[in-house]
Amino acid sequence: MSELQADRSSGRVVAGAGQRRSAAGADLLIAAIGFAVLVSLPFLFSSKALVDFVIRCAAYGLFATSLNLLVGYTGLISFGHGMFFGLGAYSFGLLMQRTGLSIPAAFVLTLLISAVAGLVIGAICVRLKEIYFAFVTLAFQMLIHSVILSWQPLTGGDQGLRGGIPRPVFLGIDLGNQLHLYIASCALLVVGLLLMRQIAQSPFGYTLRMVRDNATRASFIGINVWRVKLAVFVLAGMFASVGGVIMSLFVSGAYPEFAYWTISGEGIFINMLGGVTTFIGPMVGTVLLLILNDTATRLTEHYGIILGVVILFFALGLRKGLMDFVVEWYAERRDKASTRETST
Amino acid sequence: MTIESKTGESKMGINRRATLALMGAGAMTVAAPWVARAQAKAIKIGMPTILSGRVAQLGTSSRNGVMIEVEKLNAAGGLAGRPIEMVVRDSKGQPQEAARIARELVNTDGCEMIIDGEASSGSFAVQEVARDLGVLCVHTCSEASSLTADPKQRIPNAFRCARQGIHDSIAGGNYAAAIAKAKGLKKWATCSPDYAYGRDTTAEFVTYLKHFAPDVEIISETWPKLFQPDYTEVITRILQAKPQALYSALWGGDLTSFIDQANLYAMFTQMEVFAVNMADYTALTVVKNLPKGIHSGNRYIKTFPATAENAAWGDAYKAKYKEYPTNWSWQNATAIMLLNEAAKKAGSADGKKLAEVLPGLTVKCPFGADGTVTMRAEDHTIVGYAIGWGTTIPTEPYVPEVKAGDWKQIFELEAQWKKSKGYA
Amino acid sequence: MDFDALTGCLVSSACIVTQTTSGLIIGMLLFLVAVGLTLIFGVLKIVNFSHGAFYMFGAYFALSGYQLTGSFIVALLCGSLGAAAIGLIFERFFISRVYGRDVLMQLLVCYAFVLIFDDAVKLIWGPEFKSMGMPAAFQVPPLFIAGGVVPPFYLLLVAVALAVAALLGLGLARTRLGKVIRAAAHNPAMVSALGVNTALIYGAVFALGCALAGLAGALAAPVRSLTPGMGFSVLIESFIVTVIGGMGSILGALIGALLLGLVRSFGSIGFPLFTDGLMYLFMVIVLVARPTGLFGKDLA
Amino acid sequence: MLQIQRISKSFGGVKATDDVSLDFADGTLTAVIGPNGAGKSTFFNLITGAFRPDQGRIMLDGVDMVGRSPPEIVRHGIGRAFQVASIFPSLTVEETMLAAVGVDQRRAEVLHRRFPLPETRERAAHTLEMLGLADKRQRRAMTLSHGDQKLLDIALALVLNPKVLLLDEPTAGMGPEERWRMIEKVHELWTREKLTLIFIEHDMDIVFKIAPLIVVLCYGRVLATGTPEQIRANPAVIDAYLGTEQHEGAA
Repeated sequence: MSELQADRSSGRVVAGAGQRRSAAGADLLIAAIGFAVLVSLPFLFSSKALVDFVIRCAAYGLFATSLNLLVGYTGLISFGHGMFFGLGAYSFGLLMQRTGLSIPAAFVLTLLISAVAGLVIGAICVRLKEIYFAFVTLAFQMLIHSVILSWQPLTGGDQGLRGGIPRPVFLGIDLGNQLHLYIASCALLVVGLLLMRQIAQSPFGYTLRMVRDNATRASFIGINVWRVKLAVFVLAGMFASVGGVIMSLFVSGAYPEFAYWTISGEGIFINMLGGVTTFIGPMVGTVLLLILNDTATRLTEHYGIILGVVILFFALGLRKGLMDFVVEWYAERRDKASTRETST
Repeated sequence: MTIESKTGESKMGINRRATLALMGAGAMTVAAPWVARAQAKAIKIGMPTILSGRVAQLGTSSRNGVMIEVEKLNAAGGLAGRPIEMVVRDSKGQPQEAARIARELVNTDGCEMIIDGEASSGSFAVQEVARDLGVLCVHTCSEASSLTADPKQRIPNAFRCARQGIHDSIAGGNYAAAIAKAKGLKKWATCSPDYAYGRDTTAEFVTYLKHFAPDVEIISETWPKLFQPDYTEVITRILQAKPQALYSALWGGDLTSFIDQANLYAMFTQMEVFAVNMADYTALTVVKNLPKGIHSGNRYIKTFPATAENAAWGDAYKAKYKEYPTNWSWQNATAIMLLNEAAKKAGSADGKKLAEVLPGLTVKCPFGADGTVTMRAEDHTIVGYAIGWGTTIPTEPYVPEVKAGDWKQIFELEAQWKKSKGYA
Repeated sequence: MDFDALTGCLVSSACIVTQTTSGLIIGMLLFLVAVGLTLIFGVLKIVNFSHGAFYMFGAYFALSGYQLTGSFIVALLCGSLGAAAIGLIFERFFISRVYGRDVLMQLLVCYAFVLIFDDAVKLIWGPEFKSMGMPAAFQVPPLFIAGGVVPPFYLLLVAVALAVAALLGLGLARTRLGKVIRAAAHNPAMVSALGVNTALIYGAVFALGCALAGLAGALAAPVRSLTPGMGFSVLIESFIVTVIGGMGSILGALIGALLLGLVRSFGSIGFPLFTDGLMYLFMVIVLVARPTGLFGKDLA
Repeated sequence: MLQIQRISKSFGGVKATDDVSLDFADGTLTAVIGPNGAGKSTFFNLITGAFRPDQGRIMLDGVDMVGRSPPEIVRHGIGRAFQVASIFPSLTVEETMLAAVGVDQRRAEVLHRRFPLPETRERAAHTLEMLGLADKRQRRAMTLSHGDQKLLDIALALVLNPKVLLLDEPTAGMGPEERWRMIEKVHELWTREKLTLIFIEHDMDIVFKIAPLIVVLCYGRVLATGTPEQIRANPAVIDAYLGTEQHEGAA
């Protein structure tokens, strides 16, 4: 993982300790503003497609950002993160269809299910290193996908959960109404991002980085590496499952594709696109990928070539994600400006 | 207003430039391409379908089927006087993309109705969009019976214009039972793809085979995965069981792979084979060493029904697209014919009004068993289309004799089936 | 679950012969793809996610070669050489830029080419599936051995794969090039210090790996339908094989492929609806018991 | 009080540590010397839990450390620094310190707690000050000089307030002048922090000048222990070690 570290070292703007003290407050403020802007969008633009777009951004954004907790912060390259996306969608969908639970109850239960699944699978996976961790998570994902396909009476097999997801009104919120769903998705997104940001900035977040940088040394300052990896695996899985819940509400169903490896692949792609060294990178990547995907499928049926070329541009041209690039560029400019100031 | 030749790409030019120019300029400006544009006089019909990946043929031949009829219709003045503009998008076979595209087609592109060219899981996702948006939706590719048969699935604004597994199975069961009795085929094996369509049609076929020939026994079942490249283990397993006859719901490339590989084991000399999806030009023209005498249901065959209209339609399609139509082509073409007839009856191209007149509507159609097909009112699905079984030969006309299925019998048994499923 | 069928099969010599040979057939074709994958990983340290595309190219080039000449030998040559040529270009112009870089970057470049190659095939050969047809020489009735059925074409297939395995093993153990390749796998810096052109070695190994995948595609072309994206399921299975066998180990690829073939052929009798799941379960178990695979060395 | 009681460890039949018993009283400064392959680093690895001894006990204030994981042992108060500076390349000096203290302080990792706490910052600042890294707070660990990286490694161990600190060749890879500066710092640490300090050192001049106590390891066994005078006078040591190894530099 030497390259990720090298990229990281060159780019990030280092905040002083004093600045960081107020960081939590600043995050809260940014989150509040972000939420306000998102909520006002449908009232400013009467575009239903924009509403759909933001809901999808919320689903994929939570998923991709949670993956970055693993990939970027902890150095755990998971190829199976999509299993939690699928698990979230299926658990929530099934709970709503089969039990008479209210939406908040089903949501909490879904989080619990993902946490338990993450605990069991993570306990096995996080022992392995690097590429083998990647493969074993991929194997688990495919295993879950196979189970979804095979367990037809419960999951509906390849046809997915059909018949729509019932959405009883709770606390005056009617998720059957697209605008309500939109606001709920935005709220989940903002709260989710805020929580993940807090995790990243907490002592635990620094532990993650220590484990990524030098797991051996970390264990000799008292960090139980296995437990830290497992904890972040479970947490990331829970956030990913929230993404799945939003997606299941958006399409009003759950499909085996949600648990297929391609979802994990897209998550990694989003991270590379947006950059893994900034917290907001995956979110930027999500917006980029969705715009790219939506535009490319509108333009041509050979969108594979377009997408491929764009990926190559990022991988071989920029050699880093967009946000990494922006941050570096900004840092360089600031350095230049400061040298100019000192010289005059 | 010009008529889009293929996918409505020229229109997209403006949108593309706008979108590209605004990419990366922040969330506020990103919203701009979605700002609704003024409604043109043309009626836009959106079509999510699968244009990439292994079943790209599903989408391309569906689109061809639609376009050949749309062009005719536009030349004749359009849908209730309004020219049709098709907007076809690739869902890559992913249900969430199908749902997303369907929503976008309606919400952004201003499509007033949807022709859903998705395979079954995608069509269930599109059904939910139609339920949510209330837009007129015609499913043209999904053969999964529950889509329309199950009253929980049904909505007033969605229709299916495609053959159904249950119909095929009743006709096939009847046909196969006759041969089983004549040739004394008692031990049967099945080999179908392991997904909803494969499982359902196989179960239904077996039900009706046993209904008509009660002493038949299924001694082996194999369920290869959809798109499995290698069937060796499946073939040897079937051979182990030594059945007298084999039923398969494999289709497309999977079916041709299976045949090529089964040929190596001389499977077709050891048992009678009933492959419901064999008599489709995509498979018939591709298999190089087609064994003689495979029993198959009709998919699309220009010689059945043996009418001049059908033959002419098949030839016109081939002349235009340099290949024979597929099963999906006729289903999509029929959808346009139905919409046209409904628009004439309603005197309008408005989706709501069309949805009111479509139930029970009968339309003249080259693919009808009696020259017409009907959109059955009770469950919004077409009936009366040409359905039959015959045996294949390796050269044109591929299926020289097709024994037509009996729709009266199909209706009777279908009604019983619905009752047993709790649908009626 | 169908344990009766499985035990029934295990006591019948006809069933054992047929299922074992069918496992062998599935396994050997998979071995050809997987061995290229493992060779490339062993020497170049690249996880070639686009390897399935070369299997696809092999099949399509073989189809074109066969249609032009009618000779299956020419088709095999077209398939393997065509895949090798594309592989060489791909390695020289793109893969060579990501040596030693992040695994993610390497995967991303490969992923980009999976998309591009699939679309390219769609543009060149069309989106519909194709079938090559069995060469006349092999349109003969199957052989019966101990009550089991064995098609002659598959005998050829297994023979070719075994010959490739033997040649590779011998070549790496005995020839000078083989020794250099093994040394390069072990310590690239030292090999280049000794004055060996590593770029040449890397290019050659990548092309060889692609040629093997292409050969597998060409061998499979008469019995499998050709579609854009056909390499994907093969890729996933060969990944399972290499991971089970141990990344970088040729023997591991052979054993892994055979094991997987047998799991599939006997699994289809015992667990007909969960054959795929069985493969993944098998992989999870192996990885948990031996994190570097059966014959893998620890990377660290 | 750290008591090593008859510990042994073999690797594939080779005895890297052979029946070693040693007591380190609180507040002592001990140098561990011995030729290459004498088992010095293995000895450290056994104490810190990186390896588990085949037999024997390691008692810290009466609690057996054998069988505990490295993180647990660290929490019991045994810190260590490494021969090759082991740091977190992408974190800044300050982040490294703050995070290390954060890890130490939390019992249950409180996610919502604002970070860093004032006392955390104080401890981190104090440690950096002591090791002379205060003005390099904002530098990324990977951009530090070799010597500073070693200091950071020591600071990491120190910031956790260990009772016992193990330093594996603090002067490895340094020039003569740098070595003296480093060892002075180590000595200063010992006097100021009143901890039990054990360090491995190759440079005999340094050892004999600053270490009140010396342990000589050879082929996994304890050859001798005692004050510099006692060691100097020990014939076994002179035979086995000093005679041949005098001129060997740091490995």
